[in-house]
Amino acid sequence: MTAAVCTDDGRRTLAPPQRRRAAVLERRTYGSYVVLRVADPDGPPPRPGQFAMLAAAERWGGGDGERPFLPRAFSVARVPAPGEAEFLLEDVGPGTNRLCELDAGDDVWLLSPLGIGFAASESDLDGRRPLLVGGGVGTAPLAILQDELGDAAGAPLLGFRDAPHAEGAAYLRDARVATDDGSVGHHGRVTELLVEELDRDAHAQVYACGPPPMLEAVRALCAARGVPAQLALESGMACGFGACFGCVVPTKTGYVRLCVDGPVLDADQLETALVPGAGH
Amino acid sequence: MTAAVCTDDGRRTLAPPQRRRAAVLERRTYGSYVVLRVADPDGPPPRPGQFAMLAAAERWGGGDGERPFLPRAFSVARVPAPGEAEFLLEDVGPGTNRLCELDAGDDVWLLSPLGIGFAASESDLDGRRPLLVGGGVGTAPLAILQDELGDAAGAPLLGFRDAPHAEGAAYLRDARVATDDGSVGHHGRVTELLVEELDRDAHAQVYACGPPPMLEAVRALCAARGVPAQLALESGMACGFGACFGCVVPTKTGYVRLCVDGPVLDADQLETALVPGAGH
Amino acid sequence: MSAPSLPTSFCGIELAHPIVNGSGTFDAIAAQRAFGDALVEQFPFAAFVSKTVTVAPREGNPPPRLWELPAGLINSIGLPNKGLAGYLTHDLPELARLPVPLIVNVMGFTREEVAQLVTAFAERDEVAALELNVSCPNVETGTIMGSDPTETARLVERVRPLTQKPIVVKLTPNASDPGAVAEAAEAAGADGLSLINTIRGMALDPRTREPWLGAGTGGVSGATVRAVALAQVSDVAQRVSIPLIAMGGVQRGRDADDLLRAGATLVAVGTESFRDPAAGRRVAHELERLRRERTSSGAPTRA
Amino acid sequence: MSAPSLPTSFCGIELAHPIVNGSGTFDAIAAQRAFGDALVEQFPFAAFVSKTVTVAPREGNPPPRLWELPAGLINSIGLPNKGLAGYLTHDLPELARLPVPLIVNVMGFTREEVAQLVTAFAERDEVAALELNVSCPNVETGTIMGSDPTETARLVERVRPLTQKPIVVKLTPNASDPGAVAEAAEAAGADGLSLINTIRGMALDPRTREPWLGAGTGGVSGATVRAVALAQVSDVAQRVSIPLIAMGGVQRGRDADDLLRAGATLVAVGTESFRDPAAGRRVAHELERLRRERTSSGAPTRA
Ligand SMILES: Cc1cc2nc3c(=O)[nH]c(=O)nc-3n(C[C@H](O)[C@H](O)[C@H](O)COP(=O)(O)OP(=O)(O)OC[C@H]3O[C@@H](n4cnc5c(N)ncnc54)[C@H](O)[C@@H]3O)c2cc1C
Ligand SMILES: Cc1cc2nc3c(=O)[nH]c(=O)nc-3n(C[C@H](O)[C@H](O)[C@H](O)COP(=O)(O)OP(=O)(O)OC[C@H]3O[C@@H](n4cnc5c(N)ncnc54)[C@H](O)[C@@H]3O)c2cc1C
Ligand SMILES: Cc1cc2nc3c(=O)[nH]c(=O)nc-3n(C[C@H](O)[C@H](O)[C@H](O)COP(=O)(O)O)c2cc1C
Ligand SMILES: Cc1cc2nc3c(=O)[nH]c(=O)nc-3n(C[C@H](O)[C@H](O)[C@H](O)COP(=O)(O)O)c2cc1C
Ligand code: FES
Ligand code: FES
Repeated sequence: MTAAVCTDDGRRTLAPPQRRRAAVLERRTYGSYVVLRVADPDGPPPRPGQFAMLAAAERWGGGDGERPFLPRAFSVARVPAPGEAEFLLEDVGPGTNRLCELDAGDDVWLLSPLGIGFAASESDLDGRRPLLVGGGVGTAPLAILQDELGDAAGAPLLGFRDAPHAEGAAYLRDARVATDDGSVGHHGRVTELLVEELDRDAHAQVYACGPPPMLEAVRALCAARGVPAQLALESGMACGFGACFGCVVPTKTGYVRLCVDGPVLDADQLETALVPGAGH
Repeated sequence: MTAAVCTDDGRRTLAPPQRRRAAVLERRTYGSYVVLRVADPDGPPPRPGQFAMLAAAERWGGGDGERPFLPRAFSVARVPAPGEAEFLLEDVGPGTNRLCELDAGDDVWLLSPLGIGFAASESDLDGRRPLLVGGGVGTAPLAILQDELGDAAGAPLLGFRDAPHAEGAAYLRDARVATDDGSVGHHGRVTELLVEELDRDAHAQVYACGPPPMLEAVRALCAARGVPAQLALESGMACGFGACFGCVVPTKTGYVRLCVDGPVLDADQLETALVPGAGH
Repeated sequence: MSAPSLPTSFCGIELAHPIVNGSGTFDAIAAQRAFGDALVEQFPFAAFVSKTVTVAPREGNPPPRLWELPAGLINSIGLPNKGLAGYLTHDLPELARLPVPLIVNVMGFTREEVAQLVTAFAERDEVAALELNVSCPNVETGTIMGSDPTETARLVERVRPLTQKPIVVKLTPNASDPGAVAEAAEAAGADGLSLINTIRGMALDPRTREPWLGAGTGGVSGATVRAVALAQVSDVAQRVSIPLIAMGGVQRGRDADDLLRAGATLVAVGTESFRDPAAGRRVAHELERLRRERTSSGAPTRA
Repeated sequence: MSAPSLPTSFCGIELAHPIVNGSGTFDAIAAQRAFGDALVEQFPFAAFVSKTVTVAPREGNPPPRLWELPAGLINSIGLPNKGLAGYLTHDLPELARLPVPLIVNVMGFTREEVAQLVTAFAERDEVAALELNVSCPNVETGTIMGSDPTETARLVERVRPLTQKPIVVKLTPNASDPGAVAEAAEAAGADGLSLINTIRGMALDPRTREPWLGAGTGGVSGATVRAVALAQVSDVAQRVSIPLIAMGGVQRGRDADDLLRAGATLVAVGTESFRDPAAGRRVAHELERLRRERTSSGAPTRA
């Protein structure tokens, strides 16, 4: 492993400047989700919230409509051991479909770690208790964040559509679950669990990742209560390292490239977390 | 199986007018060659020399350079049982590479049988003894022809580059083999075996398939001796059923579409069998 | 499967559905040799567009004529055809037996040649409409007839009085402003437009490093041109009010639906037929299903 | 791996190899934020072409700005940049520290804007050459500056006297005859040409059926345009004698080699850098290997 250089207040580990080939070591499923564990001996250790651009090394493309062509962005979900990385995937289209087909022994192309992660040092927290809120596959970056925060992180609050998706909660420790259909845990939205927690103790720092409507609800809720929140957003990306200017999201100060200025943004940078062209 | 309709003097079984999905039943190798046995219950029985357009049903495309996009032409090599077909393949590029990767349980797209096959009825032969001459993967259509002719066909003469390719000879019965490097059988060209045979008994009808230089040698040789020859040619094809006008080869009477007016042509239709853009 | 039913009217011609073939990408006569009557019984298209006919017979370009691309194809076929007389004698009677209306595509190297072709088909009841392929250079002025609005207008004005049949002008995508050519064609009396034709492309032989295609360059078609086709169709549809036959990279019902949404009346399937002769019929079926789903889900079909 | 070595001279600029980046497809400043010094140590290109600079700052187009195609991409980025003053203050000093020559790409909405941009860079030693992006409409005449030979010539004539630096005109592929525009640019004093820029394309949102891209349409790039690029480069190379920077769908050394064979002096890698930031360096290495193999096998490198 190379010595990691970290910038942006320790929130960005620099990536080697080329994609590298990495072997899939293991494929597990958590209900609707696939976890790929990947060998990445040359990869510097990512910060929680950073992401990777992934492509299957073989037969990328050629699916229905001959896509995918470009790599796809995925949060680093966990570093299970030094020189390894895990990704939590949901099959929503040709790229994730191809990646979800991979198994131990297959190779992926990996450009990683990219972007700015969560600000979650003790000084960032400044005495506030960290509150992790995830929706669907947005669970992914909360796992590595939970690992880093250790006991300081209370029970993560996770929302899912239904029972098969709610199995993803097992990827984290001690999660409190809400489901849209009430099949598991709280019947309703994860933001209802968040309201409960903030009612109990509002001296918190929220870290959230999930679909745009959920992030927007979290943003509005935290803004109304003056609770600081960091949101890990998504947008369509071609490159992941600032080259294409394709991934911009509108902020109060204009467009920012989510891949180099995010994907984690302070909630108060945003008018809205409902960014165009993201999500499914 | 549908009742087969045959036209062009019994040399063309009509194909159903759409591609059909067919299961690969078995994958065998003969040295450098792969044989795919395919279930084709809806396919009418092909005539020897007819061909199919094949594409892998999954992940066609996506290889190096995102090809293949179009289906590829392959002689029906054998009908091992009613409702089945075999193809003999050599991996020479992205399309054959993908097809050679297929295994039992995978599916192919199949448009078949296409083109005009060999004229090999008793009246076609008119007392001449059939002489089968193949080069490399051109062995393929000679197998089904040998099956049809039965004992009437003497030992097929087959030429190969080297020993791994010469293993393809085992796909036919009783073949006499020549190799360029002398590692198996006669050291030299298959046309030398043909000269030997014709010297022995010139009252023959030659059926040949192979690379352009070999076919041209066969053509010139037979023309010089007045021996009738039918040549199964290759050219780059997009459609296989006369739609694109892409597969033309020059004949004495102008260009003909090899897919509907061939692939078997009478040698005396040609000035040369060295057609542009074919072969490797 | 039952025949697709999405009744459509184009220049007064009633069609069972909006899917036709692109000129030069399906030879119904050759296909009958390969498939027999089954082809006619389940004919893949709602109208048949024949390959370009020229006054004199043409052998076409020297092979190789095809080069495969990522998700596409370059062809340099070179308009082989039996010529006007040969077409009238040999092809027209056979094509007249197809169960769908016939659109004849013609090209001339001068305006007078086009006039001769249009005149010859004007009186033939077998022919429902004419399509003018204007992608060839005007031998008098040197410009490509179809890339210059003025040239296109003069051509359409010349031939418009010669027939009562609908005249469809097939635009070339190799123009600075296909919309301007479209407007000129409409003003000059064209009844419909079709687009896009192939985009000029080239490939080198990996071994010799010389141009692969016998003719040097060719035209690009297939999925690889789909986005370009959609942009041009959308632009042209906003600038004219005559109906459009849209084509370029259609592989699925959704691609056809996109072109219809962008303003086309008919959609042609070209290169995709090479991958499956029944592609036209499949696309029509997929389109029918899309329409049904959208109607039943109450989503708007057209803004 | 050692640095690729294929010394090349372009308009008097000496480069280590012929591979550069396409304007707007690599942001060396952002890449340094992501990769640190390692990027500069193994810089992927032999010269750096910066993203288009305009006189006034621009936010760019509303998102979404990207649509993936079979083997390609449509973008509608809309030339976001800090504007001339912002570029001179913030970007130029950082780009001047790169280990390779800098080519600045500029665009104006009038000839006078272009003149202002050219003048501003004329005296900056950090700048090796200027590239004029002429793909925008002339706000006075309405035509696209780069698709009309006369417009292009007038622009080049206006700005040619303003600097001694090489002026490279970046042609648009959306022209009836890019070769004619190329000839006009050469006659007006351009020192080099670059092509192709993106081809106009469009996609619909599968759910809403409205245009997906925030700006409605965008430009197609990537492997899907390779054959079109090769045809245009080959044509232009035969019609001018000034050197060319060729681009469009380059993914491998062989693609670059094809464009050089067709007559280009430099080759730019664009979209492929999105798949791998080191793509430029890989392509240069593959090209070096191809050349070596060809020399040792005695095959002709150039007819
Ligand atoms: C920073 C970041 C981190 C992420 N982390 C994760 C993660 O940990 N796990 C995970 O599963 N996902 C994650 N995602 C989302 C993931 O990148 C997408 O799900 C993936 O890119 C989808 O690709 P696809 O080919 O499967 O689907 P696509 O077909 O690309 O569809 C996904 C969406 O893209 C749009 N779309 C559809 N067609 C096109 C087209 N032709 N061109 C452009 N857009 C189109 C639509 O909105 C569609 O809903 C992350 C995204 C970002 C930006
Ligand atoms: C009637 C007929 C019967 C055949 N029977 C058999 C058979 O039984 N078994 C068998 O193995 N093969 C057979 N072939 C040959 C087989 O079709 C080809 O080997 C196959 O199409 C190669 O495809 P590929 O993608 O593997 O290679 P390709 O990359 O397509 O390369 C094959 C050749 O095509 C040319 N080429 C390279 N790139 C391109 C491109 N981009 N576009 C167009 N041409 C290109 C070159 O000449 C190259 O050498 C037959 C061909 C015909 C016409
Ligand atoms: C092999 C081939 C031959 C063609 N021949 C003609 C022709 O003769 N006349 C014509 O107007 N267009 C011709 N075209 C253009 C098609 O009709 C159509 O405009 C184009 O291929 C785009 O559609 P596609 O992408 O679905 O193929 C031809 C296209 C191909 C691929
Ligand atoms: C996302 C993106 C942004 C681009 N921005 C510019 C630009 O600012 N100025 C310019 O002259 N060309 C721009 N281009 C065009 C490229 O420089 C290049 O001409 C084109 O992409 C073709 O090359 P490719 O196929 O290798 O990408 C851009 C292309 C892309 C894909
Ligand atoms: S994904 Fe390319 S700039 Fe962000
Ligand atoms: S392969 Fe298309 S006409 Fe023969």
